[in-house]
Amino acid sequence: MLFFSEKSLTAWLNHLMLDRTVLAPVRGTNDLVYFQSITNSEAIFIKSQNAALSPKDWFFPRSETIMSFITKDGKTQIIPATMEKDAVIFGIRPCDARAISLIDRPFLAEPVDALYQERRNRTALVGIACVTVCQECFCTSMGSGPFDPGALDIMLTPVDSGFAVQVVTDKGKKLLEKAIIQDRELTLPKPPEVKPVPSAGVTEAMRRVFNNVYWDRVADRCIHCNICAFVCPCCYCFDVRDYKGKDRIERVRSWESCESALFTRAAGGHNPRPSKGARMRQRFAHKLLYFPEIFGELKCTGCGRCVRNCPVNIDIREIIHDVQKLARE
Amino acid sequence: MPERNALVPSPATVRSVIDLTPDVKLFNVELDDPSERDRFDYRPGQFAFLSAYGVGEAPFGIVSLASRKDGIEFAIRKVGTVTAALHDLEPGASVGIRGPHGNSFPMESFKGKNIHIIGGGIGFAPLRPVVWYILDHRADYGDLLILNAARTPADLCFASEFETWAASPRTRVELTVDKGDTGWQGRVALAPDVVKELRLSPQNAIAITCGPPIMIRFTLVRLKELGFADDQIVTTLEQKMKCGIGKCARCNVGGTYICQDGPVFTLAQISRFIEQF
Amino acid sequence: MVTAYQPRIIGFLCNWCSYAGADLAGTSRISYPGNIRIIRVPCSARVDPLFIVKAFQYGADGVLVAGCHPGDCHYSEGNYHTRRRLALLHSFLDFTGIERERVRLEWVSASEGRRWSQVVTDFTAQVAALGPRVK
Amino acid sequence: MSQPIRDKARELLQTRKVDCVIGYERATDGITARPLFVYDVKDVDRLIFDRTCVHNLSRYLRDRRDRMTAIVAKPCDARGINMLLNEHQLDRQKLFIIGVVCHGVDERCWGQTDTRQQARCQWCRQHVPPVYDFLVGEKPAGEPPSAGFPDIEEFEKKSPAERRAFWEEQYRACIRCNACRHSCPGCYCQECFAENLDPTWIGIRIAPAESQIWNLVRAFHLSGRCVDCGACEQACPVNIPLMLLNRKLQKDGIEFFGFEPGLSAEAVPPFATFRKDERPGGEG
Repeated sequence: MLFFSEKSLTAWLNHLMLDRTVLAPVRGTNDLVYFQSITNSEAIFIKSQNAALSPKDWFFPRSETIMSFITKDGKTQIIPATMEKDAVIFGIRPCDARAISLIDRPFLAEPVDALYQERRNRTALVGIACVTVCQECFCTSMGSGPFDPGALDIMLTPVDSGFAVQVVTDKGKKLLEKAIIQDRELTLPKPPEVKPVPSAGVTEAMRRVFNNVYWDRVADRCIHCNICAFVCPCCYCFDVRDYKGKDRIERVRSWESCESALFTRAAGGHNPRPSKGARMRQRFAHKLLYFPEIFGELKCTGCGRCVRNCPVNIDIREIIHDVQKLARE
Repeated sequence: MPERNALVPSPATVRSVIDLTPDVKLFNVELDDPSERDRFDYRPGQFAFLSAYGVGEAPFGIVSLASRKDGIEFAIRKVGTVTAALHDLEPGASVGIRGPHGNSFPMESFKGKNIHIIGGGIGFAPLRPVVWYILDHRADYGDLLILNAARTPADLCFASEFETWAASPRTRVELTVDKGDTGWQGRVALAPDVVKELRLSPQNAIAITCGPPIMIRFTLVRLKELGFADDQIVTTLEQKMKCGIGKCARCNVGGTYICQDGPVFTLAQISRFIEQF
Repeated sequence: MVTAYQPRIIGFLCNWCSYAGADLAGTSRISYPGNIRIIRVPCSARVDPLFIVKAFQYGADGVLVAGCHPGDCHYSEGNYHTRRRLALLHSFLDFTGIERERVRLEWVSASEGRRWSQVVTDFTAQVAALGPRVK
Repeated sequence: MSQPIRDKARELLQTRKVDCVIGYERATDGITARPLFVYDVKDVDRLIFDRTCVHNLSRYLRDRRDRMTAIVAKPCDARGINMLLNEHQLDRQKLFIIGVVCHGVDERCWGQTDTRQQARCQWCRQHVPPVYDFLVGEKPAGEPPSAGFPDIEEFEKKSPAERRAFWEEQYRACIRCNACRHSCPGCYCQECFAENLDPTWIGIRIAPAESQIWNLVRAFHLSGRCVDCGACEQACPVNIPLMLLNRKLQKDGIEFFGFEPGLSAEAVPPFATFRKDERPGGEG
């Protein structure tokens, strides 16, 4: 089995940094762990639980210029944004990697979002298995798991004084060319226990309880802030608007949330989804009903961020339980 | 060089701007790159995004017909920031076009049928290419009834074309307004009531209706009273959109994306939506 | 030679007193630094703190708000409200690192052309001394 | 303290005095609390009150202005109600306030038992709700000490450069989810300046410059209105110390105008009035 000593891993990362952007979990503002571009592997902080925000931000930034308009003598030139150098995301967890593979479904469907596609093609995912999990994790019920290499290029599993290396894709293989890896006997840790949720058949259950007053009752306490969508590793709703700069106009895309009252409010004021209950339902229906209908998979990876961060404890695990229960009644 | 980004518009130039009503302007736009002009093939009912550089872009139904090869036309009502910016444009101004997007009216399957076109206010705009298409292929279709409704006579879109339309064989043009003015001899009635009054026959017919939600709602009621089946009634839906290509996850009604599965739907399809619209 | 740093200053002037005062300064050929860009408002009370924060975002180094002397407000009490609001804003912006010296509230009447030029000269010097806000 | 709240709630619902009681229940982590809307007597036993009940429930009242509603109100929530009454946002006649005596609440850390008391609570002097119809808990004896702001005084000692650096880091952290706004009883504008399109005060771009406008103006719009409940700070997913901004404005509000929000239902907000002879902060 392939083994990476901490020392040779560091050497490898430093080597990658020469010509690539390397993102890794770093202790940042207010002691939260974020994925940040690093220039020195000392900064890496992987001994904690998963990062406060997933590296979704790299492929689908919270805010990005997707194109610029430059007007010269009456005619306007359109310059699409592109990516500078190749990138590696180090220390991504299986659930967050899976989340990105879920965003692929709409963004890489024809007609493709070329900017996203370029970032995807030119970025490698080096994941780290979760040897411990939080009480709000439920990845195993969402098609992933603490040791799931599925959406990764390389999977590292912590063992004594280093990592067990699992090469998942050719991209990962190429990335390791310059790495010093030994082949040795290793005993892998046991995957941690993850509390399951009854996700099986939840899509059909959602269909049944779609018009249930339940959604209004849950929405009672919802303060329709956008935290759940903004911390979600697989929410991808966005807004687009133009910015006038000095010499150019930039078209900017930013995250948006379906929980916001303005999300569907059209110019002129008509809003087809005016109630909190309807918006609450939209969020969960998109994850558990619409997305599965279109792409055949639940749009959730069980990372637990929304559970942890919701100020009023709107808990998707509880909602899945309730929906299943209501559907049976 | 990466693949063309589906969110990037093509540079285009405004050829003409005509006032249709006090708050609706007709824009004729042409793509700057000749090769793009051929690529930009569209069918009645499809829409495209227009960019007012510096303000943003918004989706609009295309009201012209590709086969007439006379530029791409949009009828735009001033309601928000983007439409306001577009209304300020003059011929020669550069804009961006992205599209065409969405499905279209199944003109093929309408062949041989009698067509009733019922449009209200700006809602008539997406129906204009349908009228044009039928006039250009007149022999393929049965009787054509065009009912154009508006708040006031001044708000009737495409008034200048009514005569031409009425002049073509087996074609009737009916106008109605909610509120007349001096000089208006025509009908003063709400569209749904006119539908009832005209006793539109469902016999081998298709009813295509588009307009403000309230008008649609009651028109549908009248049509059903007259015996139209759900799959004989066709309409277009509108929802706030940002991408038009099924990515921004904003325009869905239930699991249906207006931008890709729509905007054209039969009432039969709409009644199967899980979410109320 | 080195050209001295020229601060960018935004002035919100009440239409009835201060704007007339600045006008008088002009017509009486009283000169004052050209760093200030004047925005005329119906009353100093019209100046939403948001305007001031926005001015700083757009790169202003200082913001001057000028209105009628207390008691002289065209709308009888607008400037009393301005006074309360600006007092709080001053201290608040300072707290977030936008030095209080960058914002000033002054009373300038229609007849005080000379005073106006002094206020601007003085404030411009004060802001210049702080240097650019965004370093 | 939970039992008397449950008994009162049951009585209010049974006698049809109200059709909903807004209180707290245990969250799904079994540790923290979450808001609960009780419509049915069978649910009243879910109601709880303890140091984990951090939300400001007065935030929900405007949604139910026209219906008889009972609310569990610790001093912060009661101050929120007064603030909303001052601004004519609520109808007192439609409210039944179950006041609870409070000796401080804890930081809301989901799933964690080892939490400390919220910083603001150690300087709080409002242990008894300033308004209530029914009180739960023992009134503490003796006069409460006057409000102190050592945290603010400490921060004011920093140099302007340090203060700017501190806040700029916070602006970078902000993801503009607006949870601070939505958790606040004071943020009830029909259309927030942040959503105004014409003129666009804040673009959709999630960037430091935009976040600075948001965080500064949000806080300033709450000057003379913020009731020091900490709901915004508890909600913030990136732990921005919003109470530093809010409490600075409270401190100055007391200093300049002698005004503390939410202490009385009849108070006039400081920006709705003035004294001709005053020189707030030496201004004018």
